[in-house]
Amino acid sequence: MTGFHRGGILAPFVLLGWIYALILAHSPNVAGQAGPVFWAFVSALWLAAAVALNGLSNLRLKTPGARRFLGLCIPILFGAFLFFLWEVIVVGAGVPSVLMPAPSAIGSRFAASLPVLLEDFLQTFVKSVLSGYMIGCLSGFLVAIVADRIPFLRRGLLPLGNFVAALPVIGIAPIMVMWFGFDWPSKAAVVVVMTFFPMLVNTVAGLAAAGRLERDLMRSYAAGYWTTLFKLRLPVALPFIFNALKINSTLALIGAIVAEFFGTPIVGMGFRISIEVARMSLDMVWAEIALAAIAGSLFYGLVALVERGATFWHPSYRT
Amino acid sequence: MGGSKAPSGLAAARPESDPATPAPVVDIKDLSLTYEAADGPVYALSNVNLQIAEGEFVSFIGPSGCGKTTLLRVIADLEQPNGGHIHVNGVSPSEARVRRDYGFIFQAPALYPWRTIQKNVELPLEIFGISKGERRERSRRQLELVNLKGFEKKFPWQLSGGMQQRASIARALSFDPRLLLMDEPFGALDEIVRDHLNEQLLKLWDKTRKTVLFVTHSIPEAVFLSSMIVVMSPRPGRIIDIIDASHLGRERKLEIRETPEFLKIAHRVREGLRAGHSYDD
Amino acid sequence: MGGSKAPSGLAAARPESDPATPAPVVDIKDLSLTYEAADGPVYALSNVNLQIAEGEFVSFIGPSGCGKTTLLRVIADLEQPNGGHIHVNGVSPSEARVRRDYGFIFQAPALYPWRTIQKNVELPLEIFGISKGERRERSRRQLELVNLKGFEKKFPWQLSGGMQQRASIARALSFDPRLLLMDEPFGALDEIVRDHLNEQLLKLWDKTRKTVLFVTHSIPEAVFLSSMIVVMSPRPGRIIDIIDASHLGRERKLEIRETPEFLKIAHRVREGLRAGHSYDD
Amino acid sequence: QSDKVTIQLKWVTQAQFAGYYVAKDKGFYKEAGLDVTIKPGGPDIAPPQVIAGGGADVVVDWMPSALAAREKGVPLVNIAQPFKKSGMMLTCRAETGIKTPQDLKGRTLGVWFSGNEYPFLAWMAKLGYKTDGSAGGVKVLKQGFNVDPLIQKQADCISTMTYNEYWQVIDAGFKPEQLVVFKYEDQGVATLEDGLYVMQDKLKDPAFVAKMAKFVAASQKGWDYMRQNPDEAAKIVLDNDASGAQTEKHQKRMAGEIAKLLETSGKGKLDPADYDRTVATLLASGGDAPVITKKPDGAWSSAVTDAIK
Amino acid sequence: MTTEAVSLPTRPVARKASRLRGGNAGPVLVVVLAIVAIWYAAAILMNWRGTIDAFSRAGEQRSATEILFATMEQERPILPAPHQVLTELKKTTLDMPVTSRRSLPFHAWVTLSSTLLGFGLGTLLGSVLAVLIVHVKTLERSLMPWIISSQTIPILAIAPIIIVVLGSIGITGLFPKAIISAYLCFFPITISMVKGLTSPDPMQRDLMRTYSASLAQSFWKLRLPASMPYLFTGLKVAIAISLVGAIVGELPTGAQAGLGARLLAGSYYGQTIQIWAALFGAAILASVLVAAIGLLERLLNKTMGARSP
Ligand SMILES: Nc1ncnc2c1ncn2[C@@H]1O[C@H](COP(=O)(O)OP(=O)(O)OP(=O)(O)O)[C@@H](O)[C@H]1O
Ligand SMILES: Nc1ncnc2c1ncn2[C@@H]1O[C@H](COP(=O)(O)OP(=O)(O)OP(=O)(O)O)[C@@H](O)[C@H]1O
Ligand SMILES: Cc1ncc(C[n+]2csc(CCO)c2C)c(N)n1
Ligand SMILES: [Mg+2]
Ligand SMILES: [Mg+2]
Repeated sequence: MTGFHRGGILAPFVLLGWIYALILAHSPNVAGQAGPVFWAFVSALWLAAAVALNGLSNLRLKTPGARRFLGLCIPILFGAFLFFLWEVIVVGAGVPSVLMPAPSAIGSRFAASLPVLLEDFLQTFVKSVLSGYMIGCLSGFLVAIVADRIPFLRRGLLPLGNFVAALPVIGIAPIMVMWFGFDWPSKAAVVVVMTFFPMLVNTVAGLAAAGRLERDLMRSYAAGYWTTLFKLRLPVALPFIFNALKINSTLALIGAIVAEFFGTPIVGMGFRISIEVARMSLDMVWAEIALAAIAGSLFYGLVALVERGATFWHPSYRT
Repeated sequence: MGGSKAPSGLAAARPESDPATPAPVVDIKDLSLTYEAADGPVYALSNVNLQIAEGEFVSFIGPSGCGKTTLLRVIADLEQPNGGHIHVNGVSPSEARVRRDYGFIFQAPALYPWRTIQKNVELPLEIFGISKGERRERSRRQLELVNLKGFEKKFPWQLSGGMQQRASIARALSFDPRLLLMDEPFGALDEIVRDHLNEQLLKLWDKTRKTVLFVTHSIPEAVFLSSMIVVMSPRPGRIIDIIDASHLGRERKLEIRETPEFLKIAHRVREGLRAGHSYDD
Repeated sequence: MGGSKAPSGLAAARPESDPATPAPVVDIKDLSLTYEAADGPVYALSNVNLQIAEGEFVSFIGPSGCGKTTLLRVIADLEQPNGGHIHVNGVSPSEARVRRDYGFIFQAPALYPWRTIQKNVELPLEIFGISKGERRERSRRQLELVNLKGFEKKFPWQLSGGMQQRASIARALSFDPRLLLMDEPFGALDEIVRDHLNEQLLKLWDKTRKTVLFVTHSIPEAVFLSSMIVVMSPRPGRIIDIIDASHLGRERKLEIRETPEFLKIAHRVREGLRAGHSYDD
Repeated sequence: QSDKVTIQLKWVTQAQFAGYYVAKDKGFYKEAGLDVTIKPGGPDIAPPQVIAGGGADVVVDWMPSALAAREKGVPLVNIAQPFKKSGMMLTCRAETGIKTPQDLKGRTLGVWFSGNEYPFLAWMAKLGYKTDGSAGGVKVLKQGFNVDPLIQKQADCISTMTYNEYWQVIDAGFKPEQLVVFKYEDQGVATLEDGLYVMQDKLKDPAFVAKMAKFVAASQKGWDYMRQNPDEAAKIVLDNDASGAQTEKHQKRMAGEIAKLLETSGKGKLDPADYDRTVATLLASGGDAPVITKKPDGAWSSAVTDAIK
Repeated sequence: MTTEAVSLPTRPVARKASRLRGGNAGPVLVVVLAIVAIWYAAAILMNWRGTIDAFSRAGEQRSATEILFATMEQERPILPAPHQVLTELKKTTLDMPVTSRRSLPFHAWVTLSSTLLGFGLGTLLGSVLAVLIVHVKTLERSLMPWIISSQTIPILAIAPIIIVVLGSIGITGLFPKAIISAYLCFFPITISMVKGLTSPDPMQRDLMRTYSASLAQSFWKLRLPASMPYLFTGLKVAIAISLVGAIVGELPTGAQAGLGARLLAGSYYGQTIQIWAALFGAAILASVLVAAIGLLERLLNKTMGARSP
């Protein structure tokens, strides 16, 4: 049987099984006291889902549209499966909500708190993360270029660049609040410090990646430093630089949120998380976390998309 | 190394240069180069002496690994010799390089994978600041010459080995350098294309009076193209024979390959090559 | 694509295969391959039909970009055809590849830069699980054959272009495959080495009765080595002539290159090649 | 053979928790047949979470946070209340001209969140000031752990504890007359601070109640000892501080101030009047996300303190 | 014109000049001096107002030069002067036994041990994920988006939950901190290695195909060696982040020891200089760790025959 058949036939059954298990888990005589039969059923569903997913992803579709659709479906199905497990375990085993709320509770809380979430998103993501990310990545990049351009500085600057590497958020966040105030600039500053190093290291490695013959070609044209940089070394460095941009896209978000634990006006994702933890409103905490995950993934996805366009020539995109 | 830094005036004032003939384009004296490797040095060039006058077509032929590429790289200032003197167009190789005196065709195509074929050919033109319209025109012409019309928008990895090599030839010809350093440019081409390009190259050489330094493994090709043939032998790389072939004339038809004159020179080259080999195995 | 999945028994049962002769090593029917590119498809192979019997030495010759490499890659299961049938040793190319039926010498050396030359030559032996002592011995022998003794501990970038190519030949010979696919293996070698290796290759072929598929641009080389010569023409890549040269015998001396028999075949190849070109420019 | 007890503190090791450290150090727990593990807290530790996750038998928490947890499904019950009075206050620079609570209008105030904001919100609700940044209200900052915002004039007033942050402001060079303080105790919005809480269902087990009775009694002995020997208590705390960041001077002063807040009638009993006032304050704190929406039921129990012999 | 000289060159090889660059001490010193100069200037500028305020609170009138010097001696500066940090560093390292809780090396060691364990775990997890993603199609499509999401979860928010959950199943001490550190640092390794493992060019991969090499063989003999430049940049970033993770992980365990505890305590008690000293401790640690990986990279490069540029 081909992958498609296995995936295609199993998938609807698996979905039905999920729905049934969810209804079961929430029914009053199972919730919080589910027995071994219930867990056996869930395990069976797990196996079936794994087989179905595997079948689907080994599928070779003809049209690019269908392939793209499948590429979207698989992570969504996989995610749905994770959420299903989470819900069934939390509800079925009666895990206290202060430790781990059920996805359904998080979802309803998310839907009910949209205005607050939007406000927090604007404060944390749009103001702190984006500005900090841009400044941090740019400065890491520029320092790498300066160090590369001026050998004397390379030897003086790079060891000190490593120094900045591990300035921990917890240490710099209070200092940044002291320097830049309570509002978003201090969070952006923390993000700058956090994103600087990955960009520095990756750019330096990328600039060293061009091959000898390729450099010799530039030399034979008596191309200057900047010409060689723009026409050869930066293109070769791009895969490295994009790695840094990707790593930083998630790091920036963590940095900004954590920095808000150390003093902020009363808005922001980190602020909300810290106060809702104390109120034991874990559903709201997870709603914010979900927001962070969505925003971060989209951000990452955007960077990855640009990467694909800019480094299409790299072997990793040429299968 | 010190010698190569001598002021450019010195070259013209050297006693052995006849004031009637122009200063040589390439002037090499006692050149040696050793590659340092972890397991001991490799003597790539040893006491090489060579003078190439303007407008000559010089072929280098010799066993694999004898130092042909290395010699071309020294002339192009891509490698620093350990000893001896070298002048290119009367100045040090590095000055010549900075003046953009030459074009280099490497043994491997060295195309940039993020550029289309056309953009690869236009690369030197971009660097030399030539206008966009002119670049288009020149790359079009060169790609046509090497028979790559229709492949302008392809990326290097979408071309066959021979096509990539032709693209790299087009790239070097595009900016019309006075001195051409060509390292086995036609190695991956079939006989027909090769003959065609040989003729084109000869025409170009005759018309523009360029100086060409040409590495090849094909004896007929060397004899057909050259006004002078340099035979080398390996480890340490030395010149063992320099054959004058200028009496074959500047305008040659493919047919001269059957003439006794031609065959005589070819024979001498083959003998030299064989001698170089006896040294090796 | 579906056909290539047919059980291996089918190949022997095909009506057109004469029960007296053994099943062909390579059996290609109506093969086509199109590369999809952003700016439209490239028809690399079109309706190729070819049967190669065990123990044959087949040379492929054709203009640059006509699909020689592509054809070898299809046989090696490195490229999936769009249409037609192909069997290698009676099974699909992918089965043959998994069985390690062949050795492939690529057009470029493809040495791993982090391995020394010796380690590069030993790579397939490592993968096939051959003991260390035996690996040493075999790599030593092969490196000696291609005249790279003394360079075992060097890294690829410390070798000249021709030396790298020789290392890649040693690598493919080291594990003694029944079927050899060689894509312009001698392109970067000088005449003397080339003649030497040609003789060695012929000896090896005669002794071991390997089947060899050999891409070359040199007509004399093709005629000298082959029992059969396939002439191709480009875009779309087709076979335009198949020339039998088995009557030159299996044991050949370099001298046969002067015989009229030899020159006749060479002439026919050249004509085919020229015809392929007329199509192109 | 001694009973194991794990207690989770609300904050880092400091004289605020001297009673427990003294009781352990002086062997009061051992005498009572207990083997006590003290887990220090910190800004990122929510004691209700720890106890719900089974990480402790008993926790020190402030009542607003405990009641919030109770409403969210962690049935915490107050079994003893060693702290009678609240030590929280708002400290302002005198130069800002703030003299009375009415002067706070339009000012920038540093507030501790994480469950400690409710008395403040109740107070502001009482004064009729909005806290969401709208006109005619006060501007609220989420204050970090230290007093820098006051010193660097980023805020007009900040939250302080009588026993801790206030003295840091003094150490920074302010004279008491350069400061204006508003004690929550005086503003009638005080809520109960450091109390001991356990999970409700555990109280059904008489053995557990007996164990807790021994624990509370021994802890009270520790508190009594500390009240009489604040300096020695401070030293004991210092010995237990793994971070090595506390200073003796500061801890001694803290011990002295803590002593003023303690319940002195004995046994650490909760006064129901204090409890009622706390609940009333929390219900009055209002806003769109009130900490508790209804009067809690069964949130404290005298079972343990009653069982102390 | 022909020459037949066969003598081998006897001249010394003149390509060693580039090796003389050996010591980085000079350039580092110059850059450090420049930074120190800028730092002093910044310290004076930033502390100026605070110093004036401090004097005026004390009721003293001072001349500009006195203020100038006082800016570099503040107890709670906005930016401490370099010598203040150095003095504090010296005090907490040299003037104190390493076993003391006030010794910075003691805390650095605590952090280092969880950093290294976390880095080890993270590298393992990161590599395993990368290998799976590169080899198993299902995982590439389904896992990657969730790995990314996992990295957007603010660690400080879930760290306490991790600690509590691990604590409730009896895992305490080094391990929970290392888990948090690993959680943060595996991501750069995964990203870098996925790129590195897919970086061999098609012909190098085809060679393996012609040998019908197993996945494991292609991995060990081609993909892994080819991924080295990417892997090492990933490792450098990861070890720095793993240090940050270890420090973050120290907070929810009550910040008992380690550089995180120093930072927190310093910030909690407003000991700015102590924060800076701890920050420097962390940064020095990071530099050493990154440099160690750089050294490893260079050693490996040598055996892998990379040419010096
Ligand atoms: N970078 C290097 N490091 C060390 N040795 C080198 C290096 N480059 C070349 N060599 C050695 O120098 C010698 C001459 O090499 P070169 O490339 O000049 O040969 P060639 O004549 O061009 O050969 P081919 O015809 O094979 O290209 C060879 O023995 C080679 O091993
Ligand atoms: N990956 C690819 N993508 C798109 N087109 C390709 C690709 N590889 C090869 N081609 C095209 O297929 C045709 C045949 O290429 P192939 O490499 O087989 O030629 P060849 O006969 O080996 O030429 P040469 O003698 O120059 O090596 C060429 O026109 C080339 O442009
Ligand atoms: C993040 C955070 N900030 C402040 C407090 C308030 N607080 C509660 S107990 C205590 C110790 C007294 O010095 C302090 C300051 C908190 N709980 N959490
Ligand atoms: Mg060469
Ligand atoms: Mg080819």
